[in-house]
Amino acid sequence: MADAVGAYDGKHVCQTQSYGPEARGGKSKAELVISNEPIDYPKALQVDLLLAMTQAACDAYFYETKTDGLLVVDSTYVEQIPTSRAVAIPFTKIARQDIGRELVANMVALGAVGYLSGQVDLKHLEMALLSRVPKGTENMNRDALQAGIAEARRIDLSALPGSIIGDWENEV
Amino acid sequence: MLESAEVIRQEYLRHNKKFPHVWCPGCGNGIVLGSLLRAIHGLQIPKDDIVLASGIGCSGRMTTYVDFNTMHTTHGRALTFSTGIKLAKPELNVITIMGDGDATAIGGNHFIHAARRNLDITAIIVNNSTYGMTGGQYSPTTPYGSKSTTSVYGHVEHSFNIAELAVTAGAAFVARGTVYHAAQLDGIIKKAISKRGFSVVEIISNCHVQHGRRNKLGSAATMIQSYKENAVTVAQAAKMSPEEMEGKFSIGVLCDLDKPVLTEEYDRLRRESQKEMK
Amino acid sequence: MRCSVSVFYLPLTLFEGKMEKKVSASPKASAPQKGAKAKKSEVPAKETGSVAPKEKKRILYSVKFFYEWCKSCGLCSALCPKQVISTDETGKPRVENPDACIGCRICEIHCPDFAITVKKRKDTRRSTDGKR
Amino acid sequence: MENADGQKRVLLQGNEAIAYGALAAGCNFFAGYPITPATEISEVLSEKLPQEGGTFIQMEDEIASMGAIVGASLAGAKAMTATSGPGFSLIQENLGYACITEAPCVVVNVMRGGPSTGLPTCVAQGDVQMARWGTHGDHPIVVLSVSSVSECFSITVKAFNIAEKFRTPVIILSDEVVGHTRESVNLPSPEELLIFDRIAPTVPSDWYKPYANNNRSVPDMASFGDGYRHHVTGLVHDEKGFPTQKPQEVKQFLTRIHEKITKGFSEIVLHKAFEMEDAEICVIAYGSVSRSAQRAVKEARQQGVKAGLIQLVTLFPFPRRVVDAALRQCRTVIVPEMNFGQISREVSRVNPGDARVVKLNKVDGTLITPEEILHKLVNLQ
Repeated sequence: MADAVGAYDGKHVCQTQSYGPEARGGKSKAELVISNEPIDYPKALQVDLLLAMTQAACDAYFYETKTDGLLVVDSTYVEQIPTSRAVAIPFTKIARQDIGRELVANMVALGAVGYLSGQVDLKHLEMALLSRVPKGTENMNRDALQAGIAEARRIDLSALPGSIIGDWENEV
Repeated sequence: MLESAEVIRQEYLRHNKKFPHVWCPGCGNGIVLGSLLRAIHGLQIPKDDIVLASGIGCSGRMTTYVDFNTMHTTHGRALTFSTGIKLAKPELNVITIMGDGDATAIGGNHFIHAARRNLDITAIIVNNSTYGMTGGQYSPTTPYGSKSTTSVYGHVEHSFNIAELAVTAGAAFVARGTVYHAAQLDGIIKKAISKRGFSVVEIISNCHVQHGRRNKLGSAATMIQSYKENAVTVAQAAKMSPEEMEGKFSIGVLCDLDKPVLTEEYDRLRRESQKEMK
Repeated sequence: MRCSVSVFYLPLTLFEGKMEKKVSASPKASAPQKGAKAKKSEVPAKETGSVAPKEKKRILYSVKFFYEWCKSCGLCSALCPKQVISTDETGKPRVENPDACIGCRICEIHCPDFAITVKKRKDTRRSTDGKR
Repeated sequence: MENADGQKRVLLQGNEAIAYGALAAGCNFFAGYPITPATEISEVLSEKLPQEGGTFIQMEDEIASMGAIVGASLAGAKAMTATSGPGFSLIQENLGYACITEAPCVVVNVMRGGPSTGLPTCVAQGDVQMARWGTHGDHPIVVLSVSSVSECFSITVKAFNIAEKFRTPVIILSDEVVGHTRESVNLPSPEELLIFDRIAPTVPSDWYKPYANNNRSVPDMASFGDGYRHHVTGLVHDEKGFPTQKPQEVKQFLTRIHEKITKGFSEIVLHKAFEMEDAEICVIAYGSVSRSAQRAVKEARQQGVKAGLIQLVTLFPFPRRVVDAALRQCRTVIVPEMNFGQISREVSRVNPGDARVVKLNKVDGTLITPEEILHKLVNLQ
């Protein structure tokens, strides 16, 4: 996604991620900052959109989201969703049932997040994705991405509460 | 034809260096250096194409005296520098001189990996069973029971067999010689330098000043002559039982294999990677 | 610094006129002899200057020491198969009986200090330099 | 992302950018040993170097890696290695050899928490003084730091140029955050880059003195195999490269290798100033912390604090003039670092006396945040 926005859309992006043992499973994280100006502090200060693929990740990083930030969870694994301003899509289940490989769950999620964030040109996202995946897996990854986008299109964001803390905050 | 010492003196020694050299009277290092220079002369390799790298220790001083591209590196690391030189300029003939402590103690890891890698380098290891320059401490080749300045009650560790270590580590050519068999050594070093692949020559040498004196092995001449008694050819050694080999060592070529050389392999890899890019 | 002829010890030839024939280059005799095996010379071992040699072509050798570099380690005299080289009281090598030299060059290749040169010598040639 | 030609906009990780910067600078030899968080540099170069006709080798350890690049450098290659703290410790031995033999090379240290195995995947800046004084002896060395992916590229090119021009090892201090950050960057085309190669001798080979002094104090450098047979040694040596212990020659040699860096000061010392024109309080930072600081300065300005930032790119030789000017201009200087004060010590050292040098240290393996610096800026203004 960073590639799509940074290289193809021409915006400034900055992505950091956690490394080490946790990157191989569990609550690993990747942060992406998108800006029209050069980015100073490379890490995300407050998160506009948090994608949590596991319960552990959701619990660990949920508190870094903005009050009006959006939480997207993989409902296959995340059972306790800490806010009503959340989008629950069973990415892993979709990947398993529609595409046939659980491995591409993150691609399904990428499609959904790409759509929901409104920050990326979806054509560019697909181009960037296809330039990075191993040869021979393009179709599978494209299908996964499109499945994610299609799933996300069904979500009506305006129906969600405006803030995770509560609408009263905006009235103050 | 063995080259006259006159040729060696005139063509290969650096005349602006202080001679006689730094080694003790009767030291085998001088004999090894002579053998090496005669071998190089015999092979007619231009001096500009030879890089002689050494580590630290008595043998490390060899590079100062000879008129090649020479390099006196850090202790035990001579092979790492040689690896860099050879990979950066494969057309150079890289010869590395090390002592036993240099090559198999502090540089042991580099040594086995250089053998495994099979880069076209010649490693000459002057094995005098001790750390001569620092004053006669025990080295990885000090025999069990020997006295040294750090094993005054007798050495309780066991020693390496350098040549066999090199064979096991995968060197393409391994040979052992002694400073007594100097004429034969010329031929061995010639073979080693000509060999494509990692070649090791272990040379049993005398340190009568540090190792010999503490272990009552006699003068330089006595020690060198003892190699005549204790050395058996590789062929003879193959027929001897371990008991018979007690106190003896084999000399000659221990292994001579043809295996792919790293520089050539890497060339192939380069071509393939470039093809893939297109 | 360079090895100049003047610093070489030219071995004193103890006899003269006995060896009429000039030595011609003989590849066989000058070929390197391996280490300890260099014993097959026809020259009698303890040839001294006073004894007339046989009527055979003989190659004579000179053993020169470059004393500036010599450290008197004693290897040359110890390893010489023909006892050509002896040492003086200070340990310095000198040639005792030059005609016994068979040109095996064991001393030369075992000299750690590159201080010995063994060369063929013409019998008529004599040193005028008594000292070293 | 592969095509780095023209002003191509690409998404790169800091480590990848260092690898591409090295390639752009003409690096044709890399030896390394895997270590987090520097491994990506090796990975990229193992793929790219053979394509460019260069050589990549993974050695048995970092000691060997450093030895190999010095060897390659002496044989004429532009050589680099990359590592992190524990490997940096091992490198020191042959780094000293590179210093004394004046072998141009670049060493990248992607800093992680220490000492010892420490915090393999967490950020720190604990190796700053080690980069300067890690190898024994009083040696000159150049240490540069990077704070962003685009700097990773440009400073690596610069590092190679300094190494080649001054015949010195150059250390690039990156850190885990910079190394693992992916950013969109504009890579310059090869034509835009200024590249410097070592100067080879032109005199007849008999006349060549490998360590002779000249007006630059940087001797011409012949590579092995070029017909200039010479001796290279880790012992202190004379002009001809042979070991010496004569006090006069020892002094001459050590003085010259220090002088060459001093003479190149204007080229070697780099910094960036941000909002410094009218600053009354400033932050002196380097590496990833300088980006937190930049954010903090922006926010402080919004709150009416006349804050500024000096980002040190060259850490050693220490940019005394720049820091001195900042200390004279501002009454208070904040030095945020992810250590217990390795650069603030240098800042205090050059303090003419009347400025207040305030340390802001964080050693928990996390990046200093803009708020933490902002808090100091607001409180101390």
